This record gives sequence, structure tokens and C-alpha cells, in this order.
Amino acid sequence: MKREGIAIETAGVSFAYQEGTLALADVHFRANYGEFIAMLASNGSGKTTLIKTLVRLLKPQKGTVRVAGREIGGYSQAELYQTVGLVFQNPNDQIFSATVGEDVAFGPRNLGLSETEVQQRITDALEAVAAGHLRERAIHHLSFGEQKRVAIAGVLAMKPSILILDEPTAGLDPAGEGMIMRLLHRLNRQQGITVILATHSVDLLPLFADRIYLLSRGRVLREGPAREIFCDRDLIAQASLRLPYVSHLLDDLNRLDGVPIEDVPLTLGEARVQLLKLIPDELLVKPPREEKR
Amino acid sequence: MKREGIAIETAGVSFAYQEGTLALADVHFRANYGEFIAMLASNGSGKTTLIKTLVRLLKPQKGTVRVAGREIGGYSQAELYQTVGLVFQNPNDQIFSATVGEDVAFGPRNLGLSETEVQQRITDALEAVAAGHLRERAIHHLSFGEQKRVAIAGVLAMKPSILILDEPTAGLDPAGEGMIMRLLHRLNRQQGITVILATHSVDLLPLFADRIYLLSRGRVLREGPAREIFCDRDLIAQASLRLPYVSHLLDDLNRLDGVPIEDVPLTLGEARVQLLKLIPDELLVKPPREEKR
Amino acid sequence: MFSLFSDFFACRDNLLSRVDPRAKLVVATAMILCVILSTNPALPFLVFLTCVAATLALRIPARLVALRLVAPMGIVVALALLQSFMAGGTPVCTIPIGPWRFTATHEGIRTAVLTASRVCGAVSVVLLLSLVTPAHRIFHSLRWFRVPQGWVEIAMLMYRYTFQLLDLTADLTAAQQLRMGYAGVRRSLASMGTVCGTVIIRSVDQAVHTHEAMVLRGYQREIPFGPMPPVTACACGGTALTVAALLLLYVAIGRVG
Amino acid sequence: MNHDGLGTTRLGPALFATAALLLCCPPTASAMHISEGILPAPWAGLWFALSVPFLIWGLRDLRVRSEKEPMFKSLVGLVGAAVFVISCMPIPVPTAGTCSHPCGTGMAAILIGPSLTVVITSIALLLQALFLAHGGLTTLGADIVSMGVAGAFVGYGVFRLATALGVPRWPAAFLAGLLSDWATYAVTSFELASALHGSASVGHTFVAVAILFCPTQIPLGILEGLITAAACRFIETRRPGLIASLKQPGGGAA
Ligand SMILES: Nc1ncnc2c1ncn2[C@@H]1O[C@H](COP(=O)(O)OP(=O)(O)OP(=O)(O)O)[C@@H](O)[C@H]1O
Ligand SMILES: Nc1ncnc2c1ncn2[C@@H]1O[C@H](COP(=O)(O)OP(=O)(O)OP(=O)(O)O)[C@@H](O)[C@H]1O
Ligand SMILES: [Mg+2]
Ligand SMILES: [Mg+2]
Repeated sequence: MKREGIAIETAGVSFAYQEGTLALADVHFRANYGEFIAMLASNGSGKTTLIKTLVRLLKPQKGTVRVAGREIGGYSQAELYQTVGLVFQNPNDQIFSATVGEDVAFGPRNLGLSETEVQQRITDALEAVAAGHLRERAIHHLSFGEQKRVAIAGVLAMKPSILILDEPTAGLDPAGEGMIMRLLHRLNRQQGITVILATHSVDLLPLFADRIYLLSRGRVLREGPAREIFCDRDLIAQASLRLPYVSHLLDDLNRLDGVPIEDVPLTLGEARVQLLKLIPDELLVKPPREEKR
Repeated sequence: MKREGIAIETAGVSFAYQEGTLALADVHFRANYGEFIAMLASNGSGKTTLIKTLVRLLKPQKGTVRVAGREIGGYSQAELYQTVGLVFQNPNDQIFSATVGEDVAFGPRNLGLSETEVQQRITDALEAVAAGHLRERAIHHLSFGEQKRVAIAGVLAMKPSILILDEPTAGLDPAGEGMIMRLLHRLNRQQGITVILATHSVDLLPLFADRIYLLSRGRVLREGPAREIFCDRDLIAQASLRLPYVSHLLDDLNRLDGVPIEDVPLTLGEARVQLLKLIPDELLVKPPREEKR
Repeated sequence: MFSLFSDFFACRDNLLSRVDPRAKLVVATAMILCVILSTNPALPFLVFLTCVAATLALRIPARLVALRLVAPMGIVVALALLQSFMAGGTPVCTIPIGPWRFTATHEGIRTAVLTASRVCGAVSVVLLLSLVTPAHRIFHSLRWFRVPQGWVEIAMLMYRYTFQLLDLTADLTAAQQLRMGYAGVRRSLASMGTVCGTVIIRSVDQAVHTHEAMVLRGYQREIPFGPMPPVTACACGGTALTVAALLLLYVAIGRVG
Repeated sequence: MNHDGLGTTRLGPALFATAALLLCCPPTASAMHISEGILPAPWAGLWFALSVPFLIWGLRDLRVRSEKEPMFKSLVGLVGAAVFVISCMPIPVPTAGTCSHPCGTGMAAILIGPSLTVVITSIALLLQALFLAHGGLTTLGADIVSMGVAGAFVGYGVFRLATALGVPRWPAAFLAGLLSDWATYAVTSFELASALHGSASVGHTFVAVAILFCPTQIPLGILEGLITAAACRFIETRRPGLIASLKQPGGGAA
């Protein structure tokens, strides 16, 4: 499945809703095969709208969307939805069957696959999201986190090469959030699936995203690796967001207290390294345990 | 409005849903007048269930709930709902009028107040949530953050002395989250309203909550100020939560690298102070600007 | 009412819930037919006792069973009284109340007892069926019995989203109640109208979202149904035996009296 | 079989007794569905046979419209769920401890038309029979005829007629709710009477049962009408055009 080149891109896409809200203005967006891309923006900035144009649920008034190099309009339904999969923000929108197994089977059955193939896909998809044991359960008896995973499995069963997720961690507690992010990371690295996610939570992104698109009011403010995005704190503030807390701390130390930090770190690990450089060795006590968590 | 004593408390409350899920088990909970209390727990731990027993939407199978020292069963509707107000998690589930002004007026009108009094209450409630300018707007044109604030205003218009909120910041971007938390803080400190909120986001709590109840699977794991709760990282892990990122960083430095940190800090400010103590002064460069953000 | 609407027990694993849903449907239908056709109250009462005993044996709380039986029982009592006093025939006793004289007749009482027994029997069969078979299995079986596709599709969607809309309704009602929306009849009606309207608007929005999600997964006008597993010989034989036994019972006691 | 005396000697006391019972025993007041087991087999079969053509009509409508408008099926399913939920809501009336429920058929007919209302009513009735022991499997046919067919067509007809006569939407909705509710009860009474009249005449039993339902059903019909009107008015203010758009192909997304 690993391929080179551009998986999906938009060129100069603009979209206005009927009442006249300009939700997207001249958006250039690109995801290469195998990348992990994040759209980062505050509420109402047009993430969902952009995502919907990427899967042809909305037709932009201006600009083009290309999937795997081809104009999106030229795809047949079956072709498009085996290439691009979308996981909605609210799992209830997406899970419409009564049981988990049935819901995951919906996509493959629509593709007209044989029953053994369908069963295989259900098994694989549920395994991939660590939800194999839920197969026979009724949807309305699942917890919110489980519903989220089942929703992802339903899309994975279509075997898309591009997986798009709208706020996959919204409403989840820290454990659930970490679980979903690691899951996506695994899908991305092990199965080579291109992952695009929309979010407004900043703390976990630097760990996972290859590139970030920073949106605000329907425009792309900046695009690049986490390091480039988060080095400009004014830009981040302009987008009504904040730095990850760890970066915030070291940025404050740097700006307000004059602690010399060249490169504001983005993750816990980086911050530790930076701080250790500054703290004299003689202050350190023998580490109690040399465990690596 | 400022009073002394216990505003609301539960003693040994247990609640099981009909199909047998034990959602609360022997919960002792107490909020004094003027306190800012947080219930901290992961998804499905019983926060919503506990909140519902506090406003008599659910009747616990065991234990008692007392509001202002009186058994909750003894209150009349009008009395109870002018004492305790509840803001639901999803603003869509509690805003049901066509315009903002009308929605806020719902409660006061039902109390049979005079029209001038009703108008006064609308003005006050909307001012309190910094949404005076939204008064004439149609609900479905509001952003998510605005809807949340209007939902709070609708409850404030009942003039409760105890305000309970179920995950008030869920789904909000960092700017909106900060705004709501500061708003609640202001209501608490300036108007003396007792605030009780349920949440699973840990980073902002230490700044605001006087006391935290850590719940897990329907039980109170621990109760106390943020400092006491977050000093026990095993307990936090047991509740499927995590430390605030800042504390996490300094805790890691302490445990893994042997940096001597006695009291794991909880907020950015505390962390800065602690780190500055460790970094030799000669390493500091002259602070570029002495601004206080 | 909301709390009653739960299929939690149907999803539990037990002896009866493991039986092929098609077999259960056939047997249940046969039982209800026997009950309805029976002219002897003994057979329906026997069915009633069997079903209630089975329900309790599966450790379903007696309270739940009782709650679900209350509504039909109320009707039974009302109708039984009506019939006892309305049918003509041999008077059994007369109770004077106020200006009227109540005359219960022999025939009337007989009909009343029969009707009552039929209601009890039939209701308990349905109750047992619903407590050991999740609705989605029933729908699948109905599809297998050649019930039209459109009907089953709508049924499955309705079933799935009923739970969600029930939650919404509960929240909306609670939110209104906490702001005194149910103080007095006028306010109650207005509040309830609002809830109905909101639920309908929400359902329309949800329909749009659901449809979008379905399209993205290749929906083409019909929800595909997976094949039901083939009927096992065991289920087949079991069904045949049970139905035969029922028939025997019916012939033996159902037609007497 | 002294029919003359029935009106005075038997009907009166019977009515008195049962009406008293209905008031003492709240669940019976919600007896809008005929319980499982009440109808003798031939009657149950007859009502089934009567309901089938309407179901076929509804399903054909469903097929035709979902060809034109792919979203139509999910729309019917979801609106069906909404109406079902509404019909499970207790009407908050503090009198005599009644806890009755609206039928919702008038509302549904206004929204998606009568033939499809029959379809969703049949499903709702099946779910209620299974989960709440309201109504039953063998009485499904009779319940479909009274609630689905009578309720939906009367409600829809009244609404169309009223709007055609220039009555504003929400009074029209009130009439639709009211009359669909009463129609349902009238037909239910007839069904009960025809099956259970025993040695008394159908007509007399019908009158008896109908009068019996009166104390609860007249106010409940009015309440249902009021709720339907309130809901319609609310939808009109929150989503102007939604009700109209649901009926035309291509609408619904508004
Ligand atoms: N169906 C709609 N009709 C009209 N305007 C809409 C519609 N959906 C969204 N909008 C508007 O378009 C803008 C972008 O909305 P969008 O939902 O794409 O934002 P988002 O980034 O996904 O926000 P969130 O984080 O809240 O999901 C917002 O101003 C919103 O109010
Ligand atoms: N209406 C209900 N019927 C049955 N079980 C329920 C119901 N509501 C909640 N539960 C169960 O009770 C437990 C506690 O649920 P509750 O909603 O109180 O948790 P919560 O802490 O509010 O979770 P969340 O963060 O997801 O809102 C969960 O296990 C849940 O599955
Ligand atoms: Mg969005
Ligand atoms: Mg909750």
C-alpha cells in the first residue's frame, strides 16, 4: 500500500454556506502518502467543512480537490470510498446498525464482497482498533470510547488508503485520548495509511503529526511540522489556540525569566533534555529507579 | 448571598441503574458555601449520575442528599430549583427557545415573576456570562462556545446559590475553555455562588478548584485540594487520568533524572518558580521584556 | 417509561437467548395462537405460569416483570368487569350500588375469565420472547421470513436511534424541569410541545448526518443484510417437537369447555 | 338478550364500575392499544388482512420516493424514531394520576404523509409490544388499523383540508392531533366492541366502550392536539420551512 506522491490535495478551495458564511477561503491543502497530517484550528474555523470537501460531501464553489492525482469529481462512489474514509466526530452519526459486527460489515457488504471476505474484514478492522471482543455487542450498550473505536473500524473495513478523522479525541478522557492517538499512529506507521485529523487539542499533536495545517476562519495560517508551527506564539494566539503546556512553560522561562532556551521544546521528552542541560549535575541526586516509562 | 456552612452534601449515596450497573457506591460528597469544587473522573465513572442525584433527577437507592442542611426530598420544586442550578453537558439539550433572550427568560417566567423583574434577570444573567450582545440572536446562529455561555445564563437567571456544571469545557477550544473557567471563577469569587463542576480535563483545575473529588467507578478515591490529589500519581493512574502536563514534566525530571523537586508543582507559575531555583543565576540572560502576561 | 424501555436483559447470555431467533419466533407464534384459539381458560393459564416461571428462572427481576404486566392487567380487569355484567344469561349475583343494580351472569363471568386468561397467557409469551431475544435478531429473522426489505430497514434505523432520542428527550425534559418548565398544566404542555419539536428537528438533522455517513461507506439505496446462519437440525427438530407438543396440549385441553 | 333494558339496567352500572376502575387504575387510561390476547383469532386475522394493503401502499411509496431522493429512507427511519419516542413520553397531567401518552400519529402524518405513517406506526407498535407489553403481536393488525390507518389518514386529511381552507398551520395541527387521536379511539372501541360484544349487540357494546373511554379520551385528545400544535409552532419558529420541505422530494436538508 505504501506509495509515493500526493495522496489528496486541494487547490484554492473556497466554500460558502447558503446563508453566506464563508467557511473556507482559498485553501491549499496537501497530504502525501504515508503522512500523518493534523488540521489544527479553533471551533468554527472550517475544519469540518474542509473535511467534507475532501470526501465530496460538499462541492467547493471554487477550486479543485484531487485524490491520488485525479479530480475528485471523476471518481465513482465505490472507487472514492475505497480510497478515502471519513470518521465523523460524533460516533452516533456514523454507527447506524444495531450491533458492532453488523455495523462494521455495512461497508464491505455494499462493495459486494463474498461473505467470507466480509467476515475477514470485520475481524481485521476490529482487531486493528483493539475491539475484537465487542463484535456481538449492541451499539447502545457501548461506552463513548468504545463507540469511537467501532466507528473507526467501520471505516477501516473499507480498506481506505487515506483515513480522515474529525476530532477523534473530542470528549474522551486522557486514557481514551492516548489510546486513539496511539492507534492512529500504529495504523499510519504499520499499515502505511495516510492519516488526516482535525483537532483543537494541541498537547499530543507534536508527538504524532508529521505536518500541521493551522487554520483560522477558513484560511490556512501556516503549514509545516509542529516545530515550525509552534515556534510562532503570536500566530498561535491569533488562531485562538495555545502552545502545548510544556512548551508554554519553557517559553515563559525563556521570555520572562531569561532562561536561555534556543529551541522551544514541544514534548515532555524534549523538555526534559533541555532542562537537564541547564541544571548543574551536582544538584542531581542519584535517580531512585532507572525505569523507562 | 455569602453564607457559612454546608451548601450541599451527600451521605453514603449509592445508585444502580435498572439493569444493574452500580453507578455510585457509597459516595460522600460535600460542598461548602462559596467553594469551587471539581469532580474529576474518567468517562463513565458516575459524574453525571452523582450530579443528577444532587438535583433530585435521580433518587439514590441508599443514602441521603441534603441541600442547605435540609433533606432534598422535602423541597418544593420552586424552592429547590432556585437553590440549585444545573448546566448540562450539551448546550443543545437545554436551549430550546428560538432566541437567546427568550431562552434565558424561560426560567424566570415559569417562576411567575413580573415582566420587569424577568427583563432584569435576563440582563443580569447575560452580563454575567459576557453575552449581553447576543440577546436578540437566534440560537442556531450561535457558535458552540456562545451556546455554552447562553446555557449557563439560562440557569443563572434562576438565581441559584449553587451552580452545578457537567463538563462545561468539553468540546471547546483552548480559548473557549479558558473563557468558561475564568467566567466560573468570577461567578464564584464575586457573586459568591458555590460552583461544582464535573470534568476529566486536568490541566486547568489546579488554578481554579478549591477542592477536588477524584472518582473512579462510582467511588470517591480521594478528596482534597489539588495539591493533595495530584501528589499521588498512582492514584491518578488508577482513575485513568494523568497529571497536568507541567507536573508530569517535573515529576519525570524528579523520578527519572533525579532532579531534586520536593513538591511537584501544578501550575505554570509554580513550575517556573521551582525551575528557577535550580537553574544557576549566571546562566540567565537579561530578560528581554519584563512584561507580565 | 424511559427506564422500562431497555433491552439489557435480551442481550444477556442464557439458555433461551442462545436459541435460534427464528425458532423462538415460530414457537412464540404457535403458543400465542394456541392461547387465542383455546376455549378453555386452563391452557392459557398454563402457558402464563410456564412463561412467568421461565422468566423468573432466568433471574429477571420480578419487579420488571410485574411492571410490564401491569398495563395489560389493568385492561383485563376493566374488560372482565364489563363482560361479566354485560352478557345476558343466568344471573349469579346482584350488587346494588347507588341507583344501579349490578347483575353478574354466569355466561358473562365465563367469558370474562376466558378473556383474562388469554391476555395473561399471550402477554407473558411476548414478554418472555422480548426478554431473551434482542430486537435486531428479531428483525434479521423477519427479513429471513421474507418481510419486505424496506420495512426491516426502517425498523432497524428506528430501533437504533430510539435509544439516542430517548436520551435526548430525558435530558431536555430534565433541563426544563430544573427551570420550572413543568409547574402547572399550561407550562407543562408548552414545554412538552417544545420537546416534541426539538426531538423532531434533531431527528431530521441526524437523518442528514446518518445518510452522509452511509453514503461514505458505499450505501446504494439498500442496507445490505448478511445471511442468517443456516437453520440447524437441532433448532428445526426442537421447534417441530415444541409445536407438536403445543398442538397436543391444545387438542387435549384447549378445546374442552 | 333484552336489548331494551340494556341501556338502563346493565349499561349504566357497567359503565359506572369500569369508569371508576379506569380512574383508580392509571395504566388502563393509557389503553390506546388493544392488548395481546383480547381479540379472538378470527377478528385478529381480519384486522391484519385490513392493514396489509395500507402497509403495501406505504412501502411502495417508500420505494418510489427513495429512488428520487436517496436520503428518504434514513429520514423516515429517524422521524419514525422521533415519533416513537414522543409516543412514549408521559403527558404531564396531574389529574387523577393518569400517565397517558400521545399517539404522535397526527404529528407523523403531517410530517411524512399518511401512508408512511402507517409503516412507522406498525414498527413502533411492534417495538412497544415487545418492549413495553403495550399492544401485542396478534392484535398488531387491529392496532395498525386504529392507530396507523385511522389516525394517520384522519390527521393528514384534516390538516390538508384545514390548510387548504386557509387555517394557519398550527391550529390546523391542533385539529389534526385532536381528530387523529379521537379517530384512533373510535376505531379501537369499535374493534373491542365487535370482538367482545358477547351476547349483547355490537352497537350497544360499542357505545359502552366508547363512553367508557370518554372521560379520559376527550381531554387526552385535546391535550394531544395542543401538543401537536405547540410542536408545529416550535418547528416553524426554529426551522421555518422544514415541515413543507419534508414533503417534497429534495427537501429535508433545510
Ligand atoms: N450547515 C451549515 N450551515 C451554515 N453555516 C455552517 C454550517 N456548518 C458550519 N457552518 C459555519 O461554517 C463555519 C465553519 O464551520 P465548521 O463546522 O467547518 O468548523 P469546525 O472547525 O469544524 O468547528 P468545530 O471545531 O466546532 O467542529 C462556522 O462559522 C459555522 O458556523
Ligand atoms: N441511563 C442509563 N442506564 C443505564 N446505565 C447508565 C445510564 N447512564 C449511565 N449509565 C452507566 O452508569 C455509569 C456511570 O455513568 P455516568 O454517565 O454517570 O458517567 P460519567 O462520569 O458522567 O461519564 P462521561 O464522562 O462519559 O459523561 C456508566 O457505567 C454508564 O454506562
Ligand atoms: Mg467540526
Ligand atoms: Mg457524564
